[in-house]
This record gives sequence, C-alpha cells and structure tokens, in this order.
Amino acid sequence: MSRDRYAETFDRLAERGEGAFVPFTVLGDPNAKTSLEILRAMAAGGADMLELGIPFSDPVADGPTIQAADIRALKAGITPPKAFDIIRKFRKENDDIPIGLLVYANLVHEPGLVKFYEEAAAAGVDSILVADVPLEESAPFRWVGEKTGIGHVSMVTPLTDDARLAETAKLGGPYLYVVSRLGVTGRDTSLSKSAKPLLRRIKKQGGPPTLLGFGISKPEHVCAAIAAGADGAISGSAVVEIMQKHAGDRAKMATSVRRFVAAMKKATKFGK
Amino acid sequence: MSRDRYAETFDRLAERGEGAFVPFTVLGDPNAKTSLEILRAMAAGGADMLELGIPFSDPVADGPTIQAADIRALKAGITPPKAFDIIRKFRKENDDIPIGLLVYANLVHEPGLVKFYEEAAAAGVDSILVADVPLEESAPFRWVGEKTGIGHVSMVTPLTDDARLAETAKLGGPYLYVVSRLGVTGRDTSLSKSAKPLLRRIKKQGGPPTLLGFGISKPEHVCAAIAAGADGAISGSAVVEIMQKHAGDRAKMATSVRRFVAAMKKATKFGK
Amino acid sequence: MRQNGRFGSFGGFYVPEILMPALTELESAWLDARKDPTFKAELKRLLAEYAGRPTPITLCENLSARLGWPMVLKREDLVHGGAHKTNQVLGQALLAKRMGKKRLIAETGAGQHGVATAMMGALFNLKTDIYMGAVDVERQALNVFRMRLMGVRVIPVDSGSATLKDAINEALRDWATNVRDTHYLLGTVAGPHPYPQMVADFQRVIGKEARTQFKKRFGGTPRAVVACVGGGSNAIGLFKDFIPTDAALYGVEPAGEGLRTGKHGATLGKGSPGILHGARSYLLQDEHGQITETHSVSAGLDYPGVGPEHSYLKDMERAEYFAVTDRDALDAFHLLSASEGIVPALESAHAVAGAVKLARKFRREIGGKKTDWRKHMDQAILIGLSGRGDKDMETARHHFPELDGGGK
Amino acid sequence: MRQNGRFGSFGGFYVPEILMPALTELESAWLDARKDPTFKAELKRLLAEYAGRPTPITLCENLSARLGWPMVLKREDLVHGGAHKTNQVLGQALLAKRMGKKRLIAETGAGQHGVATAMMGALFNLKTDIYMGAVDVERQALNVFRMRLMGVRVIPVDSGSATLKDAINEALRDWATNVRDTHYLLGTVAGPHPYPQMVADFQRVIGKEARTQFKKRFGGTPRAVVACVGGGSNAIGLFKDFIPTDAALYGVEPAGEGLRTGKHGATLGKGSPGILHGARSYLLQDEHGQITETHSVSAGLDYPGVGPEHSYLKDMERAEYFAVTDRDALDAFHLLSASEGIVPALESAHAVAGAVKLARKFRREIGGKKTDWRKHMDQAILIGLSGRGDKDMETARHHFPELDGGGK
Ligand SMILES: Cc1ncc(COP(=O)(O)O)c(C=O)c1O
Ligand SMILES: Cc1ncc(COP(=O)(O)O)c(C=O)c1O
Repeated sequence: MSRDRYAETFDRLAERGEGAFVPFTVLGDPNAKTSLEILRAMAAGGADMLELGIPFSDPVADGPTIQAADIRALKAGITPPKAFDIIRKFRKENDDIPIGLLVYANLVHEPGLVKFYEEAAAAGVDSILVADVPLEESAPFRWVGEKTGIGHVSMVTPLTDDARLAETAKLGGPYLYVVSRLGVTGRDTSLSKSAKPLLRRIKKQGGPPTLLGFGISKPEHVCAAIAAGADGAISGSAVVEIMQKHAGDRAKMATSVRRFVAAMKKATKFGK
Repeated sequence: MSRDRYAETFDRLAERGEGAFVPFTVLGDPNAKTSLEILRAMAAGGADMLELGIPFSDPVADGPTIQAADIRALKAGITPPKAFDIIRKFRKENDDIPIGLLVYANLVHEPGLVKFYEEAAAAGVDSILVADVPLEESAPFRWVGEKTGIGHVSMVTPLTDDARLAETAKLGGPYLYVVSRLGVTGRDTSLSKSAKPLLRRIKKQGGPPTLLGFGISKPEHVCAAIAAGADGAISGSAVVEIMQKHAGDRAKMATSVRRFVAAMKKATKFGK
Repeated sequence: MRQNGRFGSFGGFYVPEILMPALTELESAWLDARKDPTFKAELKRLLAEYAGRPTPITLCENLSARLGWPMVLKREDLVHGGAHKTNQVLGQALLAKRMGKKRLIAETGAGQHGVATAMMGALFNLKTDIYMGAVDVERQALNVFRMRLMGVRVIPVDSGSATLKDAINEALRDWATNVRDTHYLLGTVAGPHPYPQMVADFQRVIGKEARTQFKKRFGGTPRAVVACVGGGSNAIGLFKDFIPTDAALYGVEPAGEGLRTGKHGATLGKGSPGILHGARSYLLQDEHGQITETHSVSAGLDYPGVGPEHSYLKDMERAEYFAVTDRDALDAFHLLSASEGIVPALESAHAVAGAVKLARKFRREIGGKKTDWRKHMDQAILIGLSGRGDKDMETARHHFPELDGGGK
Repeated sequence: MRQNGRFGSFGGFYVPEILMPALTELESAWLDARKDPTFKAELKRLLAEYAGRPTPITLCENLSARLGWPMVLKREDLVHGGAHKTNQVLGQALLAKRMGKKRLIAETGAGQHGVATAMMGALFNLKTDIYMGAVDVERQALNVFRMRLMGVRVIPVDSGSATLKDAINEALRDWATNVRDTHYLLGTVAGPHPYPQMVADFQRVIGKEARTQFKKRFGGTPRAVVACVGGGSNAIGLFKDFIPTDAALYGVEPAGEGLRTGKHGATLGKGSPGILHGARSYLLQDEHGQITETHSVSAGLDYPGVGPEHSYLKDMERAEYFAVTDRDALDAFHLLSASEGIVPALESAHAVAGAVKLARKFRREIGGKKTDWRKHMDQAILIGLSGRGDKDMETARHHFPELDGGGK
C-alpha cells in the first residue's frame, strides 16, 4: 500500500487543469453483484475517485436517500466483510482509482480499529472518513490509519472557525471533505452560498486538496464548486436517486450512473 | 278530615284479634288507569290499609324492584298532582280504608310542605311517611301534618337505640313503620331475625301501633310478624313483582294482586 | 348528633332513618379526631409523604401576559392521584380505620373519586366496593381497570340513568344494608351532615396553603379566588381560608351546551333549593321536584346537586357563581396547555375559563390596557387547578380533531 | 471543549463535525450557568413552583409487610408531567433561553420526553418540533395529541424501524441543519458530551433530596438504591448523591421477553461497548457493529444504548445492573398498585420488580423470616419511582384481561 493514489490523481488533474469528480454509492446497494457493476459504471463514466459507504443501521449524518440505500444494502445481507469483498473485486480490475470509505464509528469500533483498517487496506481502500468522528475524537483513527497506510479524511463545515480550520488543515490527509452547507447529505437545487467563503477560508490555511460535498447533484454544481476553489466535488444522493429510479433494471441502472458520472465529470473541466 | 281512619281500623282489627295487612304500590305504576284498578284490587283482596308511593327520580330508600316501578310511573307521566288524582278517585269509592303516602322529601319540599300536605289531605290521604326524613328533620313535617290532619309516620330500625326509640314513640303518629332489617326495600326469603327483639323493645316503650315492613313477601312472613308482636305487616316489593309479572295483562294483574292480598290478609288472622 | 349540620337553611341530614346511627357515629368520630393530635399528625404525614403536599402555587407568566392580568394557579393537579380528591379520601379513610370499619364503599361518576377511594382501599388494606353507573363503566373503561388494578370491586349500577346520581343512590342503599362495618366514603361536600363539613375540613388545606403561599410570594391576598363547582369540594377547600379576607370568591359551574338548552349542570345558577342525597341545597329539578338530568363535557361536574355550603355562600352573597360552557372550558383547556404546558382536568378548565372571563372584566375596569400585568399582582386571580387532564385526553381529542391525527 | 466528556473510556462526542460548534457552545453555556447564582435560583424556583419539587419519599408499609423488608419510594411520579423528565427539561430549556435559541427539538419514543419538551415549548415560548417514529405516532396517539395541544409540531419519522432510535437520528439531522438557532433537548443521559453530564446534573436533585429525606426520616442511608435504566437519567439522578455513601446501587434493565429470546433491552447486561448517538457506551449490536432492535413492554426502556456514566459505573463495579422481564415488571406494576394505591409507570415498575428481588435476597441472608421489617429500616431499599402509570393503562389493560371488563 505504498502507492499514494490520491496524490497521483490530484497531480494528474492539476496537470490537466481539471477538478475531481467523486461519485458516492453505498456498498451492496441494492445487492453485492449490482453494486460491483455500479462501481465499474462509475469508473467507466470517468470518476476520478470513488467514495463508498458501508451500510450502517443508524446513519445520522445522512439524509433519507442515503439511509434508504443503507437499508437496502443491509436487507441484502451486506456486512463490512462483504463490503470489502466488493471493493477487493473491483480493485482487481482497477488499481489506479483512489477509493475512500465513508463509515460510522461503530462499524470500526466493533471489530477494533486496527483490524478494520487492515482489512480495508487489504481490500484496496485508500482513505477513510468516519462520519461521526470529529476532530476531537480523531486521534486513534488517524494513528491507526497511519500504521495501515490509510488516509484520514477530515471534514470542515461552514461552522468551522478559522482556528479549527487551521488545526484540521494541519492534520493533512488525502483531502478535506468540505461540507457545503448545514444539514445532512441530500440533493439541493443550487449550490449553497456558504460554500464559496468557506473554500476561500480554507485556501488561506493551506492543507490538503478540497472536495466539496452535500447537495451536489447537477453539472452546474460541479462547475460552481470548482469555480469557487474546490479541487473537486462529491455527489452522493444524486447517484443513489438514479439507482433507485432504475431499481427494476440492472443494466439501465449501470448505464444511467455511467452517463451521470460522465456528465458530472465533464463539468469539472470547465470550472477552473 | 277529622275521621281517624287508622285508629278506627286498628280498633276494629284489635276487636277481631287480627293483624293489619298493608300492601304497597307506586301510584301510576304502570299508568294511572291500571294503578287505580290495583288500588281497587287491594281493597277487594281485603287490605286493611294502603301504603302508596309517589314516584321519585331518586328513591334511595328503595331497592331495585320499587325503583323500577317508580321509573315506569314517571315514564307514564305521573306527577304528584296526577298521583293525588288516582287517590281522589279511589277515595270516592272507598271512604274507610286508611291511606298512607310514601314520599321523598324533595317532592314535598318543592311545592312547599303546606301545599303538598293540603293537597294530600284533600285527596284523602291519612298519613305521610317521608323516606328520607329521620327524626331530626321531622319537626316541620309533623307540624304541617298536624295542621292539615295528616299523620306523621316515623320509622324505627334494628339500629334505633332505646333512647331514640322512646323519643320516636313519644311523637306518636298513626303507626310506626318498623324496618325489619338493615337495607332497603326488597324481597327476602325469610323474616329477619332482628325483627322480633326490635318489636319487643318497641312494645316496652308503648307508642303507636307497629307495622313491620321490608322483605314481607309471603303469608308466613305476615304470620311471623304478627306473632312477633307487630300490629301488622307492609308488603311492597312482592306486590310490585306480581304487577311486573303480569305487565302485559291488566285484568290478570289486578286479579293476581287481589289474590295475593287476600292470602296475605288471611295470614294476619293466625298470627296472634 | 352533636351539631345541627346546617349552613343557614341548607344542609341537614335527609336520609332514611336507618342511616342515622352511622351518621351520628361518623360525626362523633370526626369531631373527636379533628381535635386529636395523633390523628392530625398522621393525616399531615400522609398528606406530605404519600400525597405530596404542599402543592405549589404557580404564576402563569404567559397566560398573564396574554390576558394582561396576573394569573396564579393552586396546583392540586400535582397531588398523588392527580386531583384534590386525595386530600379528603385520606382523611376519611383514616377516620374509617379509627372507627374500626372493615370496608369502604363509594360512588363514582367518571371514576376519579372511585380511583381515589381505591387508592385508600389499597393503602389502608380495606375491602372496597365502588358503585359506578353502568353507562359510566362503559365510558370510562380505563378508570374501571385502574380501580380493579388496585384490588377493588367495581359494581355497575343499571338503575335510573345509570350514571353518577344513580351510583350515589346505590351506595346509600348499600350503606343502609351494611352500615355496621362499612364506611361510605362520599366524594364531595354534598350529602348529609357531617359530610359537607367534614370533607370541607379535609379539603381546607388547599386554601390554607394557597393563602400563605400567596402572601409569601406576592404579598397580600389575591383579588379573586376561582374554582370549579361540581359537588363543590375543591371550591370549598380553596375558599375556606379566604372567606375572612377581602378576596372575592367565584365558583364556576358547567353551562354545558348553554344555559338555555337545558343541557347543563349549573345547579346554583339555574336550580332552586331542594332536598337530594341527604341535604337541602340548590338542585336541578322540575316543577314537581323530580331531579333532572344534567350535562357537562366534564364528568366530574355533571351532577344535579351541590354542597349545601355553596348554597349558603351564594345566598349570603359571600361567593358568586357563574357558569361557562363546554366550549369555553375546552378552549381554556387548550389555552392553559399551550401557554403554560399545564394540561388541566376538564373540571379545572372550567375554573380557568371563568378566570379568563374575570381577567377580561378586571382589565376593562381599568381601561382595557394589556400592559404591565406585573403591576397588578395585588389584584391577581388565584385559580384552583383541581386536577390534571390526563384522564380527559380521549374526550379532548374528540373535541379538537384538528390537533389529532396520530393513530387510530 | 472545556472538558473531555469522558467517564473512563466511555462518553466522548462522536458526532458529525458540523455539530461540534453547537456542543461546544452548549458545554460552555452549561458550565457557566451552573455557576451562575441567577440561573440556579431561577431553576430552583421553577422546580418548586412549576414542577412541584421537592417530591416526598414514601414508606410503603403494606409492601414492606408483604416482603418482610422495608421499601421506600422516591416519588418522581408526583413531578408535574408525571415523571422525572421534567427536572431536566426545565434545566435545558432555561439554558436554551440563556443561549438565545429560538427553537427546541427533541426525540421521543412513547411520547414522554416529547410531552415534557412540549411543556417547555409552551412555558418558555419556544417553537418546538418533536421527532417521533411513525410507528410510535400510531401507537401513542394520545401523547401525540397531548403534545399538539401544547402547541408543538410532531414530526413522524418513517426511516429505519420508525421508533425511538430513528427519532434520535432524525433529531440529530435536524440539529445539524438548524444548529444556529435550535437547541436539541436530548431526553436522557446518553448522547455526546455535555449531555450525559449536564442531564445528570439536572437530575441529581432526585438523589440529593432523597438522601436528605431518608436521613431525616429514618436516619442513615438505605442499604440499596434501585432505579430502572433506559437511557439512564432517572437512575443517575438518583444514584449520584449516593455514590459517596455505603448504599449499594442497582440499575434495573428491561429483560423483555427474556434475556435468551433476544427480545430485550438489557444494554449493560447483554451488550458490549460501542459508539452510538454521540458516545461510547454499552450497546446492543451485532458482531459487525450494526445496532440491533430491542424490546420492552415499557416504551421508555426500549433503547439499544445507555448513558456512558452507567457503563463506567458498571465497569468500576460501583453499581450493579440486572434485568427483569416484562412479566416481572407487570407483576410489580400490579403489586404496587394493589398494595399502596400507587400506580407506577411501566418503566418504574422495572425498578419495583428489581427491588422485590433484592428484598427477597436480603431476607434470605438473614434466614428468610418475614417478621419485623421495621427493625431493618437501616437496611431499607430505596426505589426510584421515576414516573406514574397513567400513560400505561392501555398497555396494562391488555396484559391483565382478568381485571378488565368495563367497556370496549
Ligand atoms: C379534577 C376535578 N375537579 C373538580 C371535580 C368536581 O368535584 P368538586 O366540585 O367536589 O371539587 C372533580 C370531580 O371528579 C374533579 O375530578
Ligand atoms: C417514567 C420513566 N422512567 C424511566 C424512563 C427511562 O428513561 P431514563 O432511563 O433516562 O430514566 C422513562 C422514559 O420514558 C420514563 O418515562
């Protein structure tokens, strides 16, 4: 695990003058087999990185759309080991794309941090974001991440003050997850107004590249995010909604996700 | 109203060595017309005196049988004036038999004591027993009774102690209503054991003749009552039950009441 | 009898002769007990340790602001059992024990007094039978269950209208039958002497506390003291210690669907003196003296009689009585809930509704301005909040369909 | 953050980053308020005048006689609202006002905490939204109505199992969205720091009063102090001031249909440490860390987590936790009702059931004789009666068909 896929990717994007587009999906939604196909579709669509959730019974940081995906995956019997299986299979086909995990603390806590991170690393995961671990609780996660070669992703929000921003930026990590607005994951009709000043404040601190998340559902949002200074954008609920819409038709689902990713990716080229 | 029908009757009975049999009915049960026929049947059966209730909405001293009769009469629209009408009609046919009224205080209180007693007297009533007026509250009723020539009937019970018994006896009145047992009106299978000692205690005090009531439903009871020292017996619930039994058939109702009264009357001759 | 049991021309003991010894015994036991330091101490202990007295008075800042007049509650809703009833059942049950009675009987309408008596049956280990109109048994199934849970027997009364009045009739009949070992634990300040005085004596703690608390917290006495009147026990309990003060006393009766509809329970407002259930007092009756049926959304006020002392206070003009409709009471129920987070019993909501009317009147007197209610604390309205509204949720739900929606 | 919010390895603040400023602000406001004499005085006044504190302790003579062991209750059932919940919602609402918040949100299961919060919304004039699982909205229609009556909005939560846990999730999401002007009024000693400490601080009044009252009335301290544990707020509130004493502390969890059936809520008994709703504590979870569904006849105990301080007290062995089944709790519910006329909440009935088991054990230790419980007052069991059973009548009726019969 000595490759730094994030750095490689951000470097390449920088060279090309593009932003990153990062689609999100819940591993195992709606089942393991389809989920793998969705990962492939994302890559095929041109996703620069992937953000993958392990389904959790109580996803407090997520809105109804992603929670529904969690529930579908859990109903399909997806456990963390099975989620890792999906990643492992995908990783065999694609060794370049950075893969980030989005998890809740208890999924990591229950097996034990070291075991969980080791398994994640073995499956091919590059970073982990623990949705309910703020700065104050992050030390052990960062420490284990370092030991296992997994990057720790911190979040910053419009409520994060400059002191805290500085502290967070100092921690590094493959990227900063920039929450564009208050609230939980879910679609928006326009990009939040708070995103721009926040990104400006972050830029001042230096630190890792920034990916803007929450409410990114249209190419315009991606454009705007990158124009506002983000290094990329993450889109979750929008992807899940597309999958939901084609719940009955696996082939169509994958095609639609691929097309969506392609459209969003395209927008990263016009932002800067 | 200067005739003392009670005294006349008790004197006559004493001469004959008989006790008095006093049937009770609710005026207007089940309606005014039938009720009048019942009074006639009682007289025809040989009743020595009559005890007549004016129906009241809340007859707390009565058991379910007599309360049901009250309710029937009230449903038939019987008011105190209408009840007096029935008595008046009957009195025209029979000027000898003593008639006692059984009422509740509010029926007397509402029109005013004087008016009520005057109307009762005009209708041909000889005595009034107010079921919810004990010794302590009796003064105004006795006083008005005296003015209007209506005898005040007091009650004594197995719980009445000797002092109170003496006081009650001293008040006089046409007769003492001797409650044979605790409780309210209603049938019994045998005569209460408390009746005998109570009657003995009353005899010691002197005072008016005694009529035993509550639970008198069979000739044996009448026999026993008189043997125990009562001057007569009052039977209420038993009469009402007979009437109820023949609710559908007015002729049969009257005949049955007459026969019952005759049988009970007969028993008064063997008691002494 | 050692006392004549009268309040002017009201009161007395209009009961069948057979009950007189029991009343005499009760009066005697009560008169002795009330002078006995042991009894008093034991009652006081139970009121504190079992029932949770003293209850506080609560200044309602939101309600006061809304009405522009200071409104204070005496919180009988906080007494164990949820209403003022507990104060006096404790007293009577202790007395029953003292008299060596083995059994309690009581009447109940909606079940509140039945539940209170059932509590006593459990606490004092006395066999307890509760008479309840068959119609009420059906309507108040939860309270029936609650009573049974506490180990008492609930006897449905089928006679008459099969409601409260008939339950009293039946309880009196039972008492006449079992008078030797049974205490009739009557639920309010009605009935024959000594009940009206005795129950008032046990409830007097309400006003005694309130007067002291008001004085300590706000200084002086309130301008008006308001309570709902069914039988009248919470009202007398609250009024008693204010009678010698300057406070105006107001009793609020249920106007039901309106005083003109005939469907109400405004005994003092619309009735006339008569004799029922042992006492001479105001009554709702027809021109022949038959007791008429009453109506109120609040079961505890749905009674055609009233305690004789209220008749006296009315005729003496020491207290004033007026009525508020079901709708007024329901609105007040909502108002207090929404403005203070205190859900009153529907009975008590009548007092609140009455107090709201008074507040408006008082404000009109000073020109109708809403501001500065705090400046008039010396003119505050003290409301007897006789009980809490938990028992009334189903009824209220029915009357506020717009607030409903969850479930069923 | 000024404190680390830990109880040994338990507690912490495992929340999305976006909530951290709110938690920091809350901690700060609370730490300041608790030292501010004005705040303390105002809270004390509200506890007394609005909520009716102090609540008494009640010696249960019948229950003691029956078990042969002295049993004493701390009567939180007498607090306004019917349970200990009011103690801490008053504190939090006052704090929210102090912080200038304009809106309250809260989660609720059966509706008790929702009703308590709704009371605060009314009392403090704050817009209030209550999250409640859609399933619970259906099941607890009366409480939904009660909340709406007090002017709050009840928001049904359809996600997940549509019960308490999901309502908490949803409230956290709302908070994340409206964190600037909204205070999340959490209902128990669970959640991220400062909630566990802050709620405990507000509930501490229970044990503080009880300790003083017990000492004054009986001398010394009880041998055992027993409380039911859902989230753990009433238990911590009662335990806190007894921690430095000799009293043994017992927390009683819901064993539901039996610990072996999997249908229970015995978090401390059967769970393992994990992270949920902001804190590290014992949890009911599967081998992968997914939270499992719980069961209890008592809605207030039906929660897969527990306050972190209890996890600490358990691991430190300062308190002992055991579970009683639905059946045990129902029997205790009946027992206390029938022997003392006090109907406990089903939650509190768990504490009673636990205390009954302890009483039997203690008696066995001294040879099993039932006599002379009064001689062992120094070994009394003090039970936290966290609430009253009015809300549980429908459930209980269902479980005691033999006591039912009136109506429906
Ligand atoms: C809460 C409450 N208030 C008032 C009453 C009326 O009774 P009283 O007029 O005797 O106070 C009742 C009777 O059930 C009641 O439950
Ligand atoms: C009466 C009562 N007791 C106890 C509880 C459980 O909560 P906690 O464990 O926080 O005291 C509840 C919760 O609803 C309750 O209503």
